[in-house]
Amino acid sequence: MTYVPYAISAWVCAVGLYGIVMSRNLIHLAVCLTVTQSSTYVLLLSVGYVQGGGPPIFKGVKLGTTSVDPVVQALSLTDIVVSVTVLALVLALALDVHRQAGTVDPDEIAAMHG
Amino acid sequence: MSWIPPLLVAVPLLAAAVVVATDHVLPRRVEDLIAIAAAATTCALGVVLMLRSERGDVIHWFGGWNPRGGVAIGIDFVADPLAAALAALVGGLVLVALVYSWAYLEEAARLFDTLMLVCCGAMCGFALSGDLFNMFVWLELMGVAAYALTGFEVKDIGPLQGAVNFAIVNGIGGYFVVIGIALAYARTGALNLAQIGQALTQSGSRGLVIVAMTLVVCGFLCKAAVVPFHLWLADAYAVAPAPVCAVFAGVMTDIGLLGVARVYWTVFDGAFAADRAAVGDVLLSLGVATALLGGAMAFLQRHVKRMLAYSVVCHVGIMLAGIGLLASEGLAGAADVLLAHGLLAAGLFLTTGIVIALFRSVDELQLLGRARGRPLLAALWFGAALGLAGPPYVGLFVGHSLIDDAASATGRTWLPPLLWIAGALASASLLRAGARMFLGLGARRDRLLAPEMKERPPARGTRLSVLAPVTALVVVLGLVVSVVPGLPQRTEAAAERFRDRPAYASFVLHGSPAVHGPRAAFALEPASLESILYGFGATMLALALAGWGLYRPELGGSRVLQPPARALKAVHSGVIGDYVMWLTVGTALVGGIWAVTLR
Amino acid sequence: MRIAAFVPALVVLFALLLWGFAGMPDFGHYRGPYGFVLERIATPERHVTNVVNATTYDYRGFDTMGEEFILFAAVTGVVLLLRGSSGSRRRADDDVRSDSIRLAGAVAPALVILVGLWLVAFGFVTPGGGFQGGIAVAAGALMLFVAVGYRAWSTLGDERLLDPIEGLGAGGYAVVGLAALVSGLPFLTNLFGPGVVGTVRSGGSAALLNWAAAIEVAAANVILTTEFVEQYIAPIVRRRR
Amino acid sequence: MTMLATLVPLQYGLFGLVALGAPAVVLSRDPLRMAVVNGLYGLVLVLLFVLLGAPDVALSMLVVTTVAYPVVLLIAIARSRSSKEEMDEA
Repeated sequence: MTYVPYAISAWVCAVGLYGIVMSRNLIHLAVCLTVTQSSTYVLLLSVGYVQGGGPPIFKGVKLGTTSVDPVVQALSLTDIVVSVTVLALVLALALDVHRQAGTVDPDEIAAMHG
Repeated sequence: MSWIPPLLVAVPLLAAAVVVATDHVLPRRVEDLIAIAAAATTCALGVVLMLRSERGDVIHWFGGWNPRGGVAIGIDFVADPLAAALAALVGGLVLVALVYSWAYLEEAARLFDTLMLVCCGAMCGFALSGDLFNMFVWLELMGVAAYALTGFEVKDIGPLQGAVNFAIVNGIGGYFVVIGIALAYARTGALNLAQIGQALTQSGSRGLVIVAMTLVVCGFLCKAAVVPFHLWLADAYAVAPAPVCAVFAGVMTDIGLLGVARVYWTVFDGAFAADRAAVGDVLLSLGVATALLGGAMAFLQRHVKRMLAYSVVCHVGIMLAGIGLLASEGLAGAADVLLAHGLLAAGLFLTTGIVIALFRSVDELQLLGRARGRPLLAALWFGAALGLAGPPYVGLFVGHSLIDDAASATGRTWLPPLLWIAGALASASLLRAGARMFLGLGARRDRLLAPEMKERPPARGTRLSVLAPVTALVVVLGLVVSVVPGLPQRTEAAAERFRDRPAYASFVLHGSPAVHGPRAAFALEPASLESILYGFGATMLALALAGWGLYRPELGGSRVLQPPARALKAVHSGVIGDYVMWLTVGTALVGGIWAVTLR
Repeated sequence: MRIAAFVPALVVLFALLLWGFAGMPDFGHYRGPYGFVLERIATPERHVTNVVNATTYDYRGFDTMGEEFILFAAVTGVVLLLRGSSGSRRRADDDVRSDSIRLAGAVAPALVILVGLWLVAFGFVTPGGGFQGGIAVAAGALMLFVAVGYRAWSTLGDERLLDPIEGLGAGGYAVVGLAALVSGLPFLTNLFGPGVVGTVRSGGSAALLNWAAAIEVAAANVILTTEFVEQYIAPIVRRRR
Repeated sequence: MTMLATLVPLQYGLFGLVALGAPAVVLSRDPLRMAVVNGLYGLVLVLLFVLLGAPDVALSMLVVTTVAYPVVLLIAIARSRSSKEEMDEA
């Protein structure tokens, strides 16, 4: 059982990649990208989890109480910002693509462009 | 502690913020000057840092959080001569690009300056960082700025498609890096490169280390555009404005290779000390495949910027092969190729920008003979293109010769001819295009070349009084790299230090400065006879291939060449789904091979 | 063809990931030194009770500087892509006429913005911080759009107002870092001492970084949403005319 | 913090939901439905992060899932559905 969280993160990563490769719509593809990235937060937070540990916030908690790892949480925060920015950029590009080509299907766009 | 390393990041980034904040107050030319001054400062600081670090590595712990008992609690920048030199090159090329664009781009210049400066700071940060997650942050920052710069010409579908493919492939590469970081962190509880390396040397669980290395290396190889992660590159570089391409081609691609070299020699080298060859052989094979495929694809293009893009792929392959030899001479060779190629490729893109501005086309066949009577442009073009082939003591020669030495020292005599031939192929395609454009030679049609693109490049500024000197400066600097006294010896000494993991670790974690030999003399050592012959041969081969390419349609042989050419083009389809498929295949392949050979 | 090559590769990659993950410590049994060292030193040395934010803005504050600039670059990129392609801004006449919406519109955004500011201010004490609070403030501003209509919104979302704020947020972070360097300390060194545990004044100059991040995040998100809303509004406005 | 310890079964339940949620998002063909499913997936992640002792990350994920993602996504979807003629007009 102690391995399940990691396996699930690998599963989410694979599912996201599958979605990206199969996607016929850039907006759909952008969301698949965020799903793939969500595997990284799940993995990071699972790595830093300590059984029976509380959050690494010592407001009203005695110092030295077992708590989960704070570093992975800081990393996940950065990772989430990256995911928002990438989503916004890819969607902005998708909107421009739609304006120029009238479609958001990557296959059609490639065919138009030659 | 030195105060220089953080400035290499802080100066360009702060300047970017200032340009945005004062946008509606200051006139545009003042903002341009702020940007240019920031890039110049970055370049100068890079040079100073390089000279300083030759006397011994320079470290800066951010926030003053020095390691405690060998545990790093903050983030560090470590400057060694190679990384500092790369940062100086970054600053220099961004400076050139900003000055060039001052005369070249008319609209949206504020956003252009801002994004270029952000990209500059991010590249410097990536080169200097001594922390694995911090490297990822700069990788992403570099990427975000670069995607937007690629899509700069938003009114056309080509740039948009190029930017989308660039963003998605590099984005996935970034996720792989994060998963690799999570693996390393889970095992070692550290993010500092030296500390992870130290812990991995002692710990078991090979599987985890192999997978972590696969993911981090493949993530960086996406940025470096190594086969099969290279497909996005031509789409993006063919469409970005010329000054942007100069920076992308000159340093941004290669910086992925620095990432590979850095993590290998600080983190994984200790864990795989017993089977280094198995790690190196994979990198070496990828490098050779990339060089040959890049050269061949360059030869099949008629869109000049796309051709240049594939020539970048080709040279990235040569550099990766040098790194894959896992020897100081090989790494030094890769660094010298990087320097010469960075300048020459930037010069070629800038020359192309002038051609676009004057003749409103980037198509070799359309431009047939139209650029005749432009002796300066022609000289720049042919000079840079020949320099890429590496005639004795010109351009890429010195880098190639160091790689040759490393290859023969490790008994891989088959390697140098392959790399020289690949470089000659890329050079030949550029010479062919130059002969058509500037001399009007060659056949009018060639069905072997990729079909013409529909887009028409927009009109550009044509202030040649600014554009030409800047371009000429870059090309000349690139050509003379091979005769800089003492350069090969000093890069080799720097490479030797770059590879010394135990010294790096004890310097970073315990502050014990490493002992370095005296600085190498400013002497000009003769290259080996083999290399001179190779260089001469490659130049002849490039000229011959260029001539053959010009008159090939009249000579026949299309029937033999057509099917493989078509197959190659079909792989480079422009469809993002295919690219991600190749990315997955590549990662699975690299990881699979390492899983079998290293376990 | 694509699937035929992709699925086997994906299976191999998945297997590799599982193999690699098997080498990690069991779930819930993490034993790395980095986080534990920080937990032990953050409260006594820095008087900060939220160790995650101590990590984000102090120990690894340099990462966060990169992160702020990622947001900054992305906003610049989105502005370039969307504004560059659709020309200049238009003003639409779509005043909101329902009184109840106006009332709700006056109260709700104020509440959300207050919550956002609270999240930022107490970031070093309880969960929250510049990023979370910044987005909440931006969300409050966005709700204002629903309440007051597009015309008023586009005054608020004016680039002449927002660009300097955004530049200030991102640049401010770098300036705080440089301030330490100028005083002869390493970049981003925490100045002003540790402050008082459990209050808004804990965290030293890392608290300034927290606020700089909040400004950057709020401005960036307002610009981002405005640019996207423009995309949505522009054709509707045109149709009505 | 024994409170979290008693929630271990819930943790695994949420991991299970994440495992099901990812394919549910990826396999939704219609972009609008995808946006909704993605929102639910995001909320599952928020709950999971709370139970993994990461309230800061959960809070970030919450504001991102409820504010940032939906705004940009819904507008992009609305725009990409408008016809080519309207686009030219705009």
